[in-house]
Amino acid sequence: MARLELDRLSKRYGDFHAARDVSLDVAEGEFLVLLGPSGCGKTTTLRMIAGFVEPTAGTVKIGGRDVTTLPPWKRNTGLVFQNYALFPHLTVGQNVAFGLEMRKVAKAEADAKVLDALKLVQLDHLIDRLPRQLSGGQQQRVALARALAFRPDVLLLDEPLSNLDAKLRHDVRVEIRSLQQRLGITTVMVTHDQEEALTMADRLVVMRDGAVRQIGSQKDLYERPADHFVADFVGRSSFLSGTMAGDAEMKTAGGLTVRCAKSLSGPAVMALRPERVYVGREPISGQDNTFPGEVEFVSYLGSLIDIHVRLSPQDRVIAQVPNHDSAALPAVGDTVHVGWAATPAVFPADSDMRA
Amino acid sequence: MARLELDRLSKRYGDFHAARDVSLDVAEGEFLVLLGPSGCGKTTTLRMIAGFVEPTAGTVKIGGRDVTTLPPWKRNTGLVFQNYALFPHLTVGQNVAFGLEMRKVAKAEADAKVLDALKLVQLDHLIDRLPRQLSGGQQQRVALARALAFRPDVLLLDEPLSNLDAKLRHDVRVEIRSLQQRLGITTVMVTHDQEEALTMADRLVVMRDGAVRQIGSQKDLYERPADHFVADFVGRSSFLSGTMAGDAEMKTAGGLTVRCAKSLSGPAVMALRPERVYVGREPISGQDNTFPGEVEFVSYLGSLIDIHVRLSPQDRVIAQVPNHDSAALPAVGDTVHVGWAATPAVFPADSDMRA
Amino acid sequence: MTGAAVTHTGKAARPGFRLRPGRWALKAAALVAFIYILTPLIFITWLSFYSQEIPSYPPQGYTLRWYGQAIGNQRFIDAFVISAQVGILATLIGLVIALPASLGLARLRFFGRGAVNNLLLMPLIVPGIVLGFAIYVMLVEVAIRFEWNMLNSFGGLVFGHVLLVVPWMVRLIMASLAGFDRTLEEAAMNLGANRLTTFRRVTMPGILPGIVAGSMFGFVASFGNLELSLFLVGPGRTTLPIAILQYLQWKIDPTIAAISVLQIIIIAVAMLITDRFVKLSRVV
Amino acid sequence: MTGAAVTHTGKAARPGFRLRPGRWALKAAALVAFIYILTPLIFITWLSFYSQEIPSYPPQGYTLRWYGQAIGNQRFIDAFVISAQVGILATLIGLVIALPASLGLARLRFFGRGAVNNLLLMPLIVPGIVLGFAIYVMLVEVAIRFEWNMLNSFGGLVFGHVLLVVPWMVRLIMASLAGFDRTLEEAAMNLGANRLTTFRRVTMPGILPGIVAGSMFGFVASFGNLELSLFLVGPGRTTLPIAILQYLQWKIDPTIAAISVLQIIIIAVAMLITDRFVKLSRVV
Repeated sequence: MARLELDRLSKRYGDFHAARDVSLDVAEGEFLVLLGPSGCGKTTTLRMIAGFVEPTAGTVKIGGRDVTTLPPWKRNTGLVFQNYALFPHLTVGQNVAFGLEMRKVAKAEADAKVLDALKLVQLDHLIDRLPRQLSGGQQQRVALARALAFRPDVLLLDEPLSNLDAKLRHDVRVEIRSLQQRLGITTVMVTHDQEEALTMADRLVVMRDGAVRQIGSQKDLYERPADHFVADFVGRSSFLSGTMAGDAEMKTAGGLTVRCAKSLSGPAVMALRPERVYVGREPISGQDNTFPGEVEFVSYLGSLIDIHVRLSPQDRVIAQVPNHDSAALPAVGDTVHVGWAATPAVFPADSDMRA
Repeated sequence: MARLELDRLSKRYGDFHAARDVSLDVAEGEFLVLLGPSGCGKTTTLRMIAGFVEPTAGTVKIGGRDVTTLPPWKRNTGLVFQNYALFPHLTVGQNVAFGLEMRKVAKAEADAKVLDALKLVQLDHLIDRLPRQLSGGQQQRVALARALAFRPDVLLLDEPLSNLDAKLRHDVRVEIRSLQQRLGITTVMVTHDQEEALTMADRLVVMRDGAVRQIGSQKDLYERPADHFVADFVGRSSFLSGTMAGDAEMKTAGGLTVRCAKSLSGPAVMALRPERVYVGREPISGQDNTFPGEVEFVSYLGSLIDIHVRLSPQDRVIAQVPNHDSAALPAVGDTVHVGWAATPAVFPADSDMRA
Repeated sequence: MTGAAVTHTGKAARPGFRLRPGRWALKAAALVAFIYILTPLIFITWLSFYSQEIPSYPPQGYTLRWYGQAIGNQRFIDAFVISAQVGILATLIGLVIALPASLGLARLRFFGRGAVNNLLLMPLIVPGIVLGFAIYVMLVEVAIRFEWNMLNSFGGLVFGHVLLVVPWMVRLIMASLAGFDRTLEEAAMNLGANRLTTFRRVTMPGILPGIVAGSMFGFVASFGNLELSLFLVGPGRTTLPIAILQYLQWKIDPTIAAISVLQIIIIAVAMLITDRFVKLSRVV
Repeated sequence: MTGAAVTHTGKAARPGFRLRPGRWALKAAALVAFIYILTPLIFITWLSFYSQEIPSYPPQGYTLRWYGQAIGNQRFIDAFVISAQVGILATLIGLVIALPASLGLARLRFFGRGAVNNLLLMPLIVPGIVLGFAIYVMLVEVAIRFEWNMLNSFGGLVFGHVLLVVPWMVRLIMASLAGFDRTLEEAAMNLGANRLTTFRRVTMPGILPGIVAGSMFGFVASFGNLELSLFLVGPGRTTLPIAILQYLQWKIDPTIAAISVLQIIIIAVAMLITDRFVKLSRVV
């Protein structure tokens, strides 16, 4: 329950920058998620906060106190590991008591706190079991109880759901989030799963190649992605690539002239969210761009249907329509019209990205 | 390129039924997906087709020939393993040639076929590499080439994408699917990932506890799930549980009377697809059911927004709205109205399922 | 939950069907190896109950007399005590050296690590007589140079035996360390345990199997060693294997068979007890 | 791709910071163990170059004479040849027994599997003198009973040494099998290879490290063995360790040091060569 500040935190291994100038300010009680593909530096950053990795430069402050040079055991952070890391030779109760014992909390008080922590995760009835006697989901909750029992200043979650199966993952997400809100504990979670990040976070940090690409709310990232990478990584997009032709106009690789809501110059990429692309039998009125195209592929995704429309040999967009009962869907090979509004989601082409 | 028929295929280990009476008829060139949670019997079924597990009862026919008692090496199936299982001491080329060599194909002809197979997966330039020198995605494609090089009658895929990262998985899905269509090869894939199953399959088989629960197209499973389990496992649903009250009416646990399109008796569960639940400020007209409720949680999922509405202390439904630009979303605590059409998706409550 | 059960059952059945001829051949081979090793032990056990003094066939009757003679023989008792003392001391000293050395070898990267690792294997494979002579020479040189005579002393004997114990321990502790999940240590540190507490409370319990098995094997290797001891025992300080050898030079009767059987039983019991705590087949 | 690189780098740095005092202590311990084992070997090497015949200090000069004597001594040459022959034969026979036995033990579940497994460890830990005597007794009984005298014959010697070789092989082959991914075998069978072809083309290459290391250790264990051979050698058929022991009973001069150094070098070279193919530290 403390503010967490990272100031230009960096970690280099030889020539390799695992983290570069990561600056974050996590408010008391905030749930911050570090999101990115593997190798983006999110785990290194978390490990620098916990004290397992020594930063090459920069500082870590917890509750205003500079802990950059403190060893892990003097930092009072509660870390939930990806593999839970429960002590196999100790019972559930002894696992949860470990942090209290290290803090020399009196036996009676510790016992009460252990029970409280286990009640939080509804596992107090399993207090005398050994970890191997528990299911994966139960182990995960014991790990959470253990990290919370000694009231850490900051809760750190390292891909805590990645070892759970899909259905359970959905439930545990909601559980962790509501527990975090109830306790009002400052939390940093690391994940590569954007859906997990979007559902749980107060605020998200998208990282790549060790650096922060964008910080913001779900809405910020989705509606106003900072660059090509974020537009691709958060949410689904189809991309048109081309060259800026004039004021707020892009000429696509296939020769279409597309209006957008931002002026740039040079090679550019436009990101289109599939639900903002409308499909119809006639040219779409009321949209800044409307083009005819041929339906190439229709993908039935349950509640959603994706319609892939080819506008030119080089240009393809995906339109998403909700799967309503009587929707008369176009078939593969049909000619349809698609339309979308001029968008500010136009970025200089990122050479590292697939178009 | 042959028809595959399973007739009442069963496998028992002592008291445990790994597969019970699995009957399937896979047409030539069809892409069938076995879908289910871990332990549902899908892998056992695949292994019985490949010949690694001896059925307790039932028969396997490939191209009309009964292969039930043949060892794996006489079945002419091409299996792609979850961990790829490339021979680490052989080069990519030697791996792909293995099946041809076993069939005593002449060297020159085999070389040509190896090259063809590697070209199919666009890896002919890596023919002399060792597997450990390849990335995960490349290994996966070599495994596919190896399984295809000797023209198997049936291609078997055992969770072939589960070791790839998310972005790559999307691309490989499309690749495998189009390759399968181009070659017209009869294919059975096992997966627990419903999105994967929905995008790739011609037809899907949902399994649970060793038994087939439903066979059908994407649309069949999504729009006409056979039972509570399928409705829960395929696509997202929110469930109302209660008791059938009369003709096509259910009384929910929270006391609401809900109209449905099927008559049952006793305890029942109604599955509501979130995109078929409409939300508004006023009672929803034109729907068979409309109730007021309080917004409990709004979850921003990028292109979609989930609105969790509590109708009574025991009843909660989720409505999904597309994330359109100017949508004025209700806030947590608002009173809204939700409505939905009478649905045939009402099932006897399944005691194994969470409601 | 059901999921786990299924997968396991599925895996247990892996070898598949129609493999039965192969399976029987493999079982037969395991049986041959078993019999090969068991037969000499059965013969020596049989002999230890023969009533006649000169081993011959058929036995003229059976007796427990030789066990009485073996247990009652003061030379054997003294030798047994010496062997046990040397073994225990060597094991304790070996543990003090091997535990940190294993940690260092398993966890740190440093120049020459591979060389150290392979060198630690050497006492397992350098002929005992060579090793014994090498230690003898060293003690002679030390005695001449520093006038510190460890030769034929109890200390010299223990010193030599530590050399036998350390490689076993290092191997088995390193095997345990390889299977130990290091995030457990990070978890302990995150919960407030410093490095020492972490080692005591988390690492030690985790590698205890390797420590127990290493100590057991080290002790047994020391207890049964003949070659090293040949060079290092002093007058009136004989280890059990040497006492047996000396007895055999004088006469061959079932007493030696009896004392051999007793040793085999003691070692087998030690193995069984160890096996209760540590699956030997997994750790050795 | 970058991902993998990052993770690895991250893991290499695991031990974290501020752990330096602990690291040095561990390195020091590894160094102590290293020196402990190395010192006797250094002393014996030093002695082998002394020019004087009686080991004393300081050396009066250095010479290669003793190496010439060691290599030129017909008794040592004969004994070396015998030891090598016995070792190679025992290793080959051991392989025939140990390879299928390991497969059976690693892969099949049968009654008494744990017992067989532990029994196969016994020759590693039963005192050599006990084992030697047991084999001796057995051969005596067989000779009396069946009038088939293996005692003091080359065959008897090899028979005994197989017992030393098998446990090493079984251990090391089983360790290799444990790390072998069995889906590779399924892949081969799926591609059309029958059981035998699968074994030859896929399983064998996969467990080759264990087979090589097991053969190496088995051979070395046989080559250096004294206790078993003591009971089994016949007239004019002496193994190298026994020849050394006999020489030492007669006189102690640097010849034995020289021959010891030669043996150590041969074994070290064998280890290095094996280590090129198989990381010994991983498999032993």
